[in-house]
Amino acid sequence: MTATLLIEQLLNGLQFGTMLFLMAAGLTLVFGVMGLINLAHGSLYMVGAFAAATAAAATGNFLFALVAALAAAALAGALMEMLVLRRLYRRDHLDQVLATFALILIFSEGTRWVFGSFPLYLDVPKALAGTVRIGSLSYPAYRLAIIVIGVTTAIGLWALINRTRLGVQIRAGEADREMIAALGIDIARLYTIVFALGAALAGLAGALIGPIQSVQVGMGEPVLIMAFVVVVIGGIGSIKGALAGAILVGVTDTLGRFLLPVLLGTVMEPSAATAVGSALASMSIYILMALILVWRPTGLMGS
Amino acid sequence: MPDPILKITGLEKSFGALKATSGVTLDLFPGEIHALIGPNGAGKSTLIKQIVGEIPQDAGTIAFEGQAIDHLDAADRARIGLARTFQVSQIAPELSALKNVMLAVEARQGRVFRFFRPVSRDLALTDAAMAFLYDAGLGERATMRAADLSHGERRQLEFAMALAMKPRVFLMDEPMAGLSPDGSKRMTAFLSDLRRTAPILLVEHDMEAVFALADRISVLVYGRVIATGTVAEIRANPDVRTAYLGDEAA
Amino acid sequence: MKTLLDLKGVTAFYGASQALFGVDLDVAEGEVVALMGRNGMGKTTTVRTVSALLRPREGAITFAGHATRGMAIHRVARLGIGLVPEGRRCFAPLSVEENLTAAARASDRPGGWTQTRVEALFPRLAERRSQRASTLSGGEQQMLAIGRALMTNPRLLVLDEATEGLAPVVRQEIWAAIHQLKGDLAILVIDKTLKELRQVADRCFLIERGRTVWTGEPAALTPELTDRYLGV
Amino acid sequence: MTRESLLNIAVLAGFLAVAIIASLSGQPYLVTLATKAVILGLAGVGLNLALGYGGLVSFGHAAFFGIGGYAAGILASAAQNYEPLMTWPMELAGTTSMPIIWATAVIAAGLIALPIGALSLRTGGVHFIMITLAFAQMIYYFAISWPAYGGEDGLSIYVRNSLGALDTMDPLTFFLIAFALLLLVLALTFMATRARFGLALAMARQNPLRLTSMGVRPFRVRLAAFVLSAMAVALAGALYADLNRFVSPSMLSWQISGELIVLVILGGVGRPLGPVIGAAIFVLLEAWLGHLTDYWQLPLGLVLLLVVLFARGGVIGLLTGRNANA
Amino acid sequence: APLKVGFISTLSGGGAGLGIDARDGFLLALKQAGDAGSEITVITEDDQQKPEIGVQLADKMIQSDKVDILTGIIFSNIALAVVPAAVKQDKFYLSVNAGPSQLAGKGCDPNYFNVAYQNDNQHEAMGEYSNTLGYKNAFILAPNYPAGKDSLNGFKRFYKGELAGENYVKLGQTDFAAEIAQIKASGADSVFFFLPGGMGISFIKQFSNAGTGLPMMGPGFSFDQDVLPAVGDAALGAHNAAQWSPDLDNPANKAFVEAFEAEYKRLPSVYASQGYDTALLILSAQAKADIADHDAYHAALKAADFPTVRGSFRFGNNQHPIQNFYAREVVKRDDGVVTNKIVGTAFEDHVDAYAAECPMK
Ligand SMILES: Nc1ncnc2c1ncn2[C@@H]1O[C@H](COP(=O)(O)OP(=O)(O)OP(=O)(O)O)[C@@H](O)[C@H]1O
Ligand SMILES: Nc1ncnc2c1ncn2[C@@H]1O[C@H](COP(=O)(O)OP(=O)(O)OP(=O)(O)O)[C@@H](O)[C@H]1O
Ligand SMILES: CC(C)C[C@H](N)C(=O)O
Ligand SMILES: [Mg+2]
Ligand SMILES: [Mg+2]
Repeated sequence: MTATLLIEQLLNGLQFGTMLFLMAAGLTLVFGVMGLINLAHGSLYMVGAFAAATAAAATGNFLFALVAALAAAALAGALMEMLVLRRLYRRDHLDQVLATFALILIFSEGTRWVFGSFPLYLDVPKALAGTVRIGSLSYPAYRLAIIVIGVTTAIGLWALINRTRLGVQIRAGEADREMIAALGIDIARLYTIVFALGAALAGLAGALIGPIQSVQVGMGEPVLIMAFVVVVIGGIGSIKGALAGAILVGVTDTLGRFLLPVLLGTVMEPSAATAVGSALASMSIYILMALILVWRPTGLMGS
Repeated sequence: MPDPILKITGLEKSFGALKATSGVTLDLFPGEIHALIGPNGAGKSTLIKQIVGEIPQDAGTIAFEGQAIDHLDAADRARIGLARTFQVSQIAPELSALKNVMLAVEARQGRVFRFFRPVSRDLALTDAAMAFLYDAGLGERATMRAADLSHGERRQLEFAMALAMKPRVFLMDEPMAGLSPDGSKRMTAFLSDLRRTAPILLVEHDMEAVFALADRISVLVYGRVIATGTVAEIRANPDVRTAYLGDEAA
Repeated sequence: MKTLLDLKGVTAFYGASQALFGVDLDVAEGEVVALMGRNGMGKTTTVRTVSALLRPREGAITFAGHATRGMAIHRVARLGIGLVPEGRRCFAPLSVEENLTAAARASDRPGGWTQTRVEALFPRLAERRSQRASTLSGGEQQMLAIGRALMTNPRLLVLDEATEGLAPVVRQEIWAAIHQLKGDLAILVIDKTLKELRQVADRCFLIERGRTVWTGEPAALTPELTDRYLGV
Repeated sequence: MTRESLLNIAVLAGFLAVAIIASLSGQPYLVTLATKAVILGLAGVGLNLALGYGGLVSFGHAAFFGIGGYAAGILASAAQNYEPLMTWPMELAGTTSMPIIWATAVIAAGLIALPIGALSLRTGGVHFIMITLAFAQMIYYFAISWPAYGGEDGLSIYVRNSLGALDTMDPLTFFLIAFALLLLVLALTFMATRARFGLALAMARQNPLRLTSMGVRPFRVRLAAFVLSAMAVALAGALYADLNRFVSPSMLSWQISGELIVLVILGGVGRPLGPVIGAAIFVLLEAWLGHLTDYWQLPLGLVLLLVVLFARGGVIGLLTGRNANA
Repeated sequence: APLKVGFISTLSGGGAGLGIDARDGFLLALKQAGDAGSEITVITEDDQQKPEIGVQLADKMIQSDKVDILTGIIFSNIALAVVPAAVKQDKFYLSVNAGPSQLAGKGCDPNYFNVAYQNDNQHEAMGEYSNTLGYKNAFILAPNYPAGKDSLNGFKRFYKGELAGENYVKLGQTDFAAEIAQIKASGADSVFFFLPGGMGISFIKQFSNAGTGLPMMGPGFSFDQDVLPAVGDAALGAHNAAQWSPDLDNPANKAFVEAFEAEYKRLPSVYASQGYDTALLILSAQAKADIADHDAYHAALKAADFPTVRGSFRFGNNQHPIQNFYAREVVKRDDGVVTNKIVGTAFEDHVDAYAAECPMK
């Protein structure tokens, strides 16, 4: 194993992490700030990816595809909030679970109805195709771009929530919705905005991931689970925590897949090591989450 | 003089730079009401939380009937006989007032892991709970969901639960708060008798009640006990007047 | 004086159980009105209907000339009602400063409330500026709740048990503050200390079992009345 | 008698009637569907103890469902292949006897739920949801990659396990076995939630701080609820394995945890028969809509959505109003 | 005589594309058969890619719908749950796709026919053909589940070069950056992977983005018509092996591909061809025998007397196909459609590795 390989794997972990962050950021906003468990967040990710693929097919322009993804996901999110979720804030979390589960079914089958059962095509934009040389390492430019976008979004979002009056009002609304309304703030509109923002982030993640993964129905749920893991590791409602959690999960998952078989190879025969190692790697992020929660029951930056 | 039932020595607790309690030494004798007064944020509730084991102290020791109880957790301390009322009512909102109190009775008996007999048919439980509700002035509201009680009624429920624990010591955090004038009057009369059942450490801002009830008063300011004495002594203490009482000393 | 708030024959329910059976209440501009009654008689419920937190079943509520029935909570608040609710309800995870910022609304009249002015009224809040509201002492939270309501620059301040749990000196400060505010804005106050209420109120309303049973100036509050309706 | 208890009796009687009539009129598949609903309902009743009464939203109960299933699968396949289950430290043979399998499933799940519960209960709320998911996922991936019991391919039982002289392959007989177990577990949970334990559990859910101050550790009460709930779910898992004569890791997947939660909410959280009604509706919709269109999950989603929006307290809530169990 | 066929397949969720193709191919053949086809009633149900649901549907079809023949299952884990019980109840099961080794060897059964392949075959064929391509140091990759392990074992059975590395990934994984970095660092001269559906799409896109320039190869599943439209040019030049290809030169196939495109507006996949052949097999048996006569019907099926789109087809002793496997290359047609083209033959009349363990003659 060389240092270059290790660095490359760390970059891979970082990229995977920032991608997860975009998903987790929307979730943690909606989840921590609005107190809403949104299982259908993965559907918004799917909506973003499908919108991007459709727009790219029609125009051949990736930037346009990104805009389409953001718009479609934000719109879907706003509609979801206004038509369904708005009625559920005062209810038990469990009602939200059932409603958003129903929304997953509706979005998935709806998408399949419109786009068919076969995956769609979305390619890396020309400008970001190919690799970039960093020292002795050549790394896909597109993955680097995802890292940059992810980190920038993280900073912007953190500032929005912690440094603006809008952010303060949103958090106040989470603490006591009725009270913030009694102070004259239109919490309903505020929540629609927040939800659409979270949805747009999920859509962005879907669009960004489209060129390197499969754009297909059901693509959202595995990522959703990972994003929940991230949110919980990071501490609910904390943007900083989501970023830290995302990178931790990304790096653990990537290094686990890479290092565990190697490490086990030193104590058992190679083919068994590969099998056991990869089994352990599949479990690694869950083990990580369990350890963190046992150690800090509210996550890294939770209160 | 008898031995104190509760004896607190040199208790310290800091939140970051803030000293919430600082070298607090205090005791409570059988049969007495010892009032603890002091400005808002002086550390009274924090002190109670430390006594019941909800937050661990940084230093100092708490002794109950001569035994240090520092190693016991909150549930253990409740079981040996420390009952507390909360400054903000702590109730099970979806249960009826009666069931809230029944649970306190059940917990006192230490029989929680019983899976078969329905509680509603357990007359020993319901009757006892009912009696405590009447003591607290809430008998008529027994079957109402606790969530539907008014603020003052919840305070009464809070109090009924403490009674139901039949503790050796009461630690009461502002029991008068939220009660209407007539409620306060009744509560004052009730507490006055209650001290014979078990002594009371009473945190209260209602001076009328404190002056009527307290055998001794300690004054906590910025986490320190600045004075302990009889009602008359405290009323006359100029430091206490400026720090706390203002013109209510009169 | 011009009437600011007016309730006529208001009834209200919690689910199936009726809490108000016909409350009449009015507050004029700049006036201090005390709402009195025993525990569970419907004082808080009345105030909740004023703030639209609870929809009245029957009756009319007007504020500053607007009928508020059916209006959204935040719209009613923006008409100029600043609520200090029972139990304080500070935004627990937010700092003191953030609690104030969240509520801030520019005044349409000169000399509006700002964070500086609130901190001048309650210096303790300045000391605790960046502390989370959940860790404030009870009294500190109460000050914060009042400060927060003032930050909305209301025309009517509604104080539901605002001195509960406060040390006597602070309580005196708050009463002093109410005296100071008097005239500047109208105040509807619920409290258990009759002595103070009598000094500050222009008029009193007694309610029992969800009905207004008596209205008048504090001086007219005879011992028979207080004994009958307040138990003292 | 309250409306809810009338409804409960009607539902149980309805189940029995449907199964018997279907069986008499030569529609064995309907009996199978009813059996499936009963088994999922049983799992839901188990989950409801933690989720509804204890407020412990476990997103990992598939682990116990699957453990129950694998207990049945492993014991039965060992017996059918005449291979010992283990040879060390002592030789243990498999079995096809249902009672032994049930006991094994229940005990195994209880033993595994104990550490999982103890660790998970250090957290609360959403963290609890996720940490239970984490443990279930670990078990899931373990089952997929562990070759001994078929991995992802699963394990076939071929012939249903036996209960005395009964012909368990007969759909109605098997239905009745499952139904009897459902009644038993229902009765037990009903009693437990009304007994002292239930009161303490309600307080642990609604106000743990108060419970502590009364001298009872919420942790123990919750842990007991979690473990009992896992045991009931494992029993359902063992039956489910027998229903399908097959177990695989998909029984351990998070989708199953999710579906169990959905059943409970659909029927009515914290209502004794909520999960049973939820399971019946879910199974019916699945079977019926699946016929109508390839895109059957779309109408299913819409139905579920309408239920949440317009039926507070699930379907039972819709039919009987607010929970009277104050 | 009328016949009832139960078609249980994955028709919803992420894996739906495969099931839908198999079903569409199957129904197309029946439609083309006219009257003979209308004699056959097909009941389709969605197994949601869950084995338990598959079992329940099989129960339903046998008990309530009283079907004579079951077919349609795509995934091996579902087949393993359904098939043994179904054949024990004397129903024929004809596999349109899944071909787990358990059912080819000791677990073979007279009532079970596989019309597609044995699971290892495509991997074996690619292993064989990789020698022709001259690869000496391949990196091989599959999901960590039984079919994945069979895949790599099948490949290694015929591949003669060295292994630069062997890696199992998580089932359902979609980010392969870690594996790709390892492949780059391993000094491999080629990469073989079995990653069906979305996993394959993700891998191919990421691998081509990484700019290693290494040649890709795999079983037909990794490069079929469910995958290729979604990866675009990224897969061009990749080699893969299958028993069928859209450009396979025989009249039956030409007609099939044309009709399929006309009917469904897309190119058929290997799953569609398998579904089509399965229907043809049933039609051929219908022409010769009545389902009421189980033995005669069995003989008619076993004869496999139908115009397969694969050119040649017969059943071995374990009732799995003995057929050719072709090496295919991913190419772009003139009209821009990315598809497979046959570039060689990996095996002729290949018999699977488990046939010998099957006691049937
Ligand atoms: N967890 C905490 N973190 C930081 N500061 C805290 C915490 N808990 C309490 N404090 C601070 O400690 C001080 C003492 O609080 P405490 O609640 O004991 O006051 P108190 O005497 O009960 O006041 P009151 O009469 O208003 O209820 C207060 O200034 C409060 O802000
Ligand atoms: N959420 C609720 N649901 C049902 N009933 C309620 C609810 N809140 C209050 N009530 C009932 O309405 C009546 C009036 O309550 P309200 O809170 O207005 O009284 P209050 O005069 O403010 O009393 P207090 O001095 O105790 O605060 C009481 O009988 C109470 O039990
Ligand atoms: C589509 C194929 C990859 C299916 C494979 N034969 C399986 O068993 O899962
Ligand atoms: Mg206090
Ligand atoms: Mg009130």
